[in-house]
Amino acid sequence: MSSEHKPSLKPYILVFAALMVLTAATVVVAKFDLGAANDIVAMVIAVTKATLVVLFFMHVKYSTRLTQLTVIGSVLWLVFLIGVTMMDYTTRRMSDEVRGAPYEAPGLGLGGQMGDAAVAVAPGPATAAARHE
Amino acid sequence: MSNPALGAAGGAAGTAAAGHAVAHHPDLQHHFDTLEQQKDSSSLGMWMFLVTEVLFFGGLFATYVLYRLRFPGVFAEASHHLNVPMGAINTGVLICSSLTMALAIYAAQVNRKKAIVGWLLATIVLGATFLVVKAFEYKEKFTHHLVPGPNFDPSQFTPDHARPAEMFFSLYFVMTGIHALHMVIGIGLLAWLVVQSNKGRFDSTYYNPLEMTGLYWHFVDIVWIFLFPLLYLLGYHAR
Amino acid sequence: MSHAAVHDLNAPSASKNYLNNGYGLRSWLLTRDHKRIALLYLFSVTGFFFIGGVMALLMRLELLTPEGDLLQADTYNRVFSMHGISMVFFFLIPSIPAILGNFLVPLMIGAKDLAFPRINLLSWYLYVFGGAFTLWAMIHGGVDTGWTFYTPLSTEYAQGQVMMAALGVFIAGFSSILTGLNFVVTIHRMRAPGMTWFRLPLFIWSNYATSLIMLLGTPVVAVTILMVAAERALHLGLFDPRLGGDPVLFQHLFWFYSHPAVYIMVLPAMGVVSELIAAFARKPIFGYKIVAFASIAIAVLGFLVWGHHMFVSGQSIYASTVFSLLTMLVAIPSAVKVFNWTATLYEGSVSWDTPMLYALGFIGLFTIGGLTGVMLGTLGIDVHLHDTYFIVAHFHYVMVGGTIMAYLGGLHYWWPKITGRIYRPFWAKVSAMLVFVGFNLTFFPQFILGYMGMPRRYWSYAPEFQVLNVLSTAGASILGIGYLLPAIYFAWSMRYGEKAGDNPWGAVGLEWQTSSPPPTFNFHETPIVTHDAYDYHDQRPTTAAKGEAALV
Amino acid sequence: MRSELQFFPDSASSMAGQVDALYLAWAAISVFFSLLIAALLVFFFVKYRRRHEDEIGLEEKEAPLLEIVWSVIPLIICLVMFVWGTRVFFDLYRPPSDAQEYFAVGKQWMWKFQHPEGVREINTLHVPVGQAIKVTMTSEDVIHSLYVPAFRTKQDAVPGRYTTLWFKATKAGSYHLFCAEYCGTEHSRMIGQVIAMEPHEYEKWLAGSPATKTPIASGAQLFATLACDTCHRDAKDPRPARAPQLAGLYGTEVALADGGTAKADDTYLRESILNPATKVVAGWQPIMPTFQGQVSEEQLAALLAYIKSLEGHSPKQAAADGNGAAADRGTL
Ligand code: HEA
Ligand code: HEA
Ligand code: HEC
Ligand code: CUA
Ligand SMILES: [Cu+2]
Repeated sequence: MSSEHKPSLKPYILVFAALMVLTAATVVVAKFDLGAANDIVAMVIAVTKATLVVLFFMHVKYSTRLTQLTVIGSVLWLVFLIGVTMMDYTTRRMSDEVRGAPYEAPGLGLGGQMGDAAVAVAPGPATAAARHE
Repeated sequence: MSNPALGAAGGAAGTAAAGHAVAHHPDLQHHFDTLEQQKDSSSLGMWMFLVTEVLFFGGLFATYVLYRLRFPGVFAEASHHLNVPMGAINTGVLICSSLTMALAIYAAQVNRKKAIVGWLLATIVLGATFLVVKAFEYKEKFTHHLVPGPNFDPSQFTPDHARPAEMFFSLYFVMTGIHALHMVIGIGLLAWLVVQSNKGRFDSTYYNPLEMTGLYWHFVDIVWIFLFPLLYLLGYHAR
Repeated sequence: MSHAAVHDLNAPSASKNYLNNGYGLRSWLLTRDHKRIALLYLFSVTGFFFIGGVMALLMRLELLTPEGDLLQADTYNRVFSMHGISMVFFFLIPSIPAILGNFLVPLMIGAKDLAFPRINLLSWYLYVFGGAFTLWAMIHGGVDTGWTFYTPLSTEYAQGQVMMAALGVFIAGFSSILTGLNFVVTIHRMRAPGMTWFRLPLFIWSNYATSLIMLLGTPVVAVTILMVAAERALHLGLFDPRLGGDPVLFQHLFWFYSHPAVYIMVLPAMGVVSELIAAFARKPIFGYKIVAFASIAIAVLGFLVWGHHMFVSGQSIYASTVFSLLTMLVAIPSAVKVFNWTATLYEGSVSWDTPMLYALGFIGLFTIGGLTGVMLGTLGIDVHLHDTYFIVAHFHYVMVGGTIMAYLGGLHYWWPKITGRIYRPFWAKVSAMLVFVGFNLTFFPQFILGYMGMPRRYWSYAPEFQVLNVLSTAGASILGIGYLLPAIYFAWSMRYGEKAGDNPWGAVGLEWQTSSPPPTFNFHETPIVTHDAYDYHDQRPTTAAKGEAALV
Repeated sequence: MRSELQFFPDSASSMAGQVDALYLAWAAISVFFSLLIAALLVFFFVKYRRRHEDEIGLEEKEAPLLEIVWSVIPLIICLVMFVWGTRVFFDLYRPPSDAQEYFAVGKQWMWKFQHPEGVREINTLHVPVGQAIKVTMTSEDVIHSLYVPAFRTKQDAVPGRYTTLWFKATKAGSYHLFCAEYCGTEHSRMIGQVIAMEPHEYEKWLAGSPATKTPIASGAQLFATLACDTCHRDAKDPRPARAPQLAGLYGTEVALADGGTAKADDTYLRESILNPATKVVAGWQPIMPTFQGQVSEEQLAALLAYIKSLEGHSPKQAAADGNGAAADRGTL
């Protein structure tokens, strides 16, 4: 555990500097329009920062295998949670095409305002089919 | 497995000799054999707690990811109403506080008891600064009618963006609110540590509570490291 | 397994133990002894079981006739919601882990206590607070969302005390997280010398797997409930279709926890059954390592199948396909366990004591419950069966026929250790039979009802469903008596039961090496482990262990 | 038709047989394994019962082969059943191309239906036998679930989006229609009937049922009452146009102000009415007010039907392609 490695100031200062630089970088990069790359860059920077904090400030670099496994495990489960949930949403359009369901703009326009409406009329039969990418 | 070992015992073993060497440390709890075992246990316990924290925030991030991908344009527009300088400053403040926290532990490791108190106080001040800035931001949102609910003013958005924008602000408040709550708890823990270290309880043989609180504090920092770009910097270039 | 505590084996039975070590209320309410905390849990959890049970009886009475005559529709809805909430969150999830697990985990691995005794006490208090909120909600009108809290019903339309009940569940969730945390750390860090991972009793393995699920899953449901509360109270819109939100997202987040939660409910039961089978066949569990790993496999795979509750929710059919496939895979480790238990009996020395009857009941009923679960995981069938009584039958088979059977078996098995006394075996066997018969009569007809198409959560129903519903209600009253009996004879035995001795069953395992009831720090001397679990050959029961036979 | 002592549901759709076969196969597998386990348990229980108090079981043997066998056999069974079940599932949810479109709205606590001919019903749905019918549904409040046991199919109706199911009734008769998703107080009263009729009887019923206005007619009326026609004037109107012509619009490629194009399909029309500023037609100012919150879902559908009718659109053309998602709406 951490007690086994000799404490030293240097890594803390270096990591701190790196974190500050990366924060500035993420703001600066966001100023430019890079399309989808904006998100990717922002996330790469955030993940890098988080990794630095975990490895050095939280001493995981010098910790037991069990601790390291714990960190990896929690990230993995986070991926399960988000990834598998998105597995549904990313394939909804394909699914609705097969089922002939109009793939509607989710949410908007439906719901509460349908108020006292009596019975709705089917949207045109072609709606769904007209929705491929 | 076939090894019917006394000494080869796994995990908790800790030979009797080792047990005695430090057995009388005042901070050793009765049900542990050694201080080492106690420290390993609390460290593992803290890590397990952080795992639950990761997934706790995970639920929020999952929600964010879905709606962000569903309404990228709206989220970009709505994020224009957040204050990037304040967010960026707060990010810096939190990183500084992470450094001071790490330095407090370092001070304990090298037996500089005075410095522990100083670094802890610095951490508290930085944490409080973060919360104050956050409070100003919240206030701004209130006055601008950006708080979801009946007082939300949709007219500030492109008409068809108003409702998903309300969703964005719902997420904004839930995510930053829960994060701020964690900060408050962290500051409470730090205050308790200040009292303890003022009594000189921590040194290089025993600084477990410092280390545990440090893990928690850094974790809260990490959450913010993600919240900042995800909430504030969307479509920053288009402002 | 060990030669622990030899000094104390013949000590006078009046010696200090955890029960007579202080009698005041404070000595209980502020205790940090895992065994006392286990008993605190036993009483509070049993309370919730009877509350849930009374709700069940009310429902069954209402369902005696097709018309709604006993209860109003609204009342019925609140009754089944509170039934589900108290049974799942306040009875079944804490039952085995927080009672038997709390009591046994340190004992079985040769530790003095759990790693964090104060946190252990805290988790009981959290449970009690959560329970108090839920009871408050129940008294002030109840909840009408079902135990699943689906949005937007729960966020906007439900009339009941959703906030309070949600808060209760939220708090109880932290109780469960802390218990899991305590177990994981204890199992990693507090094992006695020589207690290697593959010498651990299977009960420990399964509680370890359970704890992982508690740690990884519970926070997600906690935050989900928080979001529902925020939406309901503060009108934030996180699942609100009017703001572009998706109510089905709630279901994803809810089932991310609540499917693994069904394994929180059944894995500890499987652990109990492994102990029972080994002890009453006097034989190691067949394929020990495979059974141990199967627990872990269930815990991990169990996180990837939640979408099988959402096949007709409008979920993408491709996602449904993947979920269905993974559901099939997660059933395999359970199947392997069933076969291994059965094979353990082969060439065993099988005793017919009450705990063993419950263990057999578990295997049989869990098999039926599990197989019907796999049927539901099959896409083409679930479309028809979803939200019908087939589901109700499936989950009562696994939860009541499975977990409660194991829980009762475990209570009977460890009762002499917990209290130092033994119940009346005759009554125990009578109640085991009543439970088995009553259970099947209650829930088997529901499979047929389900395929016929009777939807669940219906307060009145079409007349052609009546015959089977009458059978079901009749079964429930037998079942109720079957559950009432143990409550009576266990209570009786605490005072009047015969002294059991330290090891009445002649079982190996560290918990049987110490005195009954155990002393406050469990062992007079840290045990040193030299044998594999269930090693009956090298550790023949020395004193004649008569089991219940001595008493009949 | 339904007797008091019946333990199997009516089978009245083209899919019922397939689902029943799958179910019965699983039931047989389950019975087999349950009996197998029970028999082994009882047999061992008796055969190896403890004969004297100090007896212990025979030493453990390892049998890796056995472990493999009893993992692989269930695995194979499961995989086979998975494939079979998934095929049935896709059949259950992939409507045939000749399916007639019905529309359903669930609300606390009733089902509202509309036939393609415009006839409306509440809690009862008349359908012709032998004709595939696709029901597109949504909900006005909470989640409901349309369930017809005799057809072995169900589908949740979710507020905020459309879902579908389809069936082809094979036997005339009246069948239960349930709401299967718990939806509040009167959930168990959100029930009704599907009445399957021979086609000629169905025609008769249709003719006799109180004719409601067709969607197109009510759309035309709305177009006037909502004052759409003040801007979207008839082509023959002498006054200068304030808004683009809508006749013949459907199915065409529209040039947008931001330089892009959009296919004028249902979603686009919908979008244009609810969120007109999202996609502005090239050459026009975004002066059209949003009708979000002012038109109900049904009115919207009627408007769409009317706009489409302005050129007698061909579904084939519309089906060609085109992505109607709004520019700032993501893919999900
Ligand atoms: C203790 C609780 C518990 C357990 C252990 C299980 C175990 C399983 N459950 Fe169950 N389930 C619930 C509790 C539980 N369930 C609850 C509460 C609900 C309803 C929630 C609600 O909506 O309110 C539910 C609902 C539910 C559904 C959703 C149905 C619907 O709403 O439409 C599905 C669908 O896949 C499912 C599947 C399974 C499967 C595949 C298993 C498997 O893990 C079972 C594995 C076991 C075996 C397979 C048996 C042993 C095997 C053999 C002896 C050998 C032969 C095996 C084969 C040939 C395969 N369950
Ligand atoms: C651990 C979980 C658990 C347990 C133990 C039980 C136990 C029982 N359940 Fe429960 N049940 C659920 C979990 C559980 N249930 C869940 C999660 C739901 C879904 C809820 C929802 O839809 O939201 C549900 C729903 C549910 C329904 C469906 C309601 C509906 O959809 O409309 C029914 C109907 O029969 C039912 C019946 C029973 C019965 C008869 C028992 C019996 O086993 C109870 C036996 C116990 C007693 C009877 C009490 C003890 C005895 C006495 C108090 C003495 C007096 C009695 C006599 C003298 C007879 N349950
Ligand atoms: C105040 C004037 C005005 C009113 C009232 C109005 N519109 Fe429009 N509409 C416009 C203008 C201008 C445009 C073109 C710019 C744009 O796309 O926003 C337009 C565009 C459209 C389009 C897209 C046409 C295309 O060529 O792509 C449709 C469809 C439409 N309107 C339908 C309606 C309906 C239905 C109503 C009534 C419910 C309505 N409009 C009421 C002004 C109006
Ligand atoms: Cu509508 Cu249940
Ligand atoms: Cu499940």
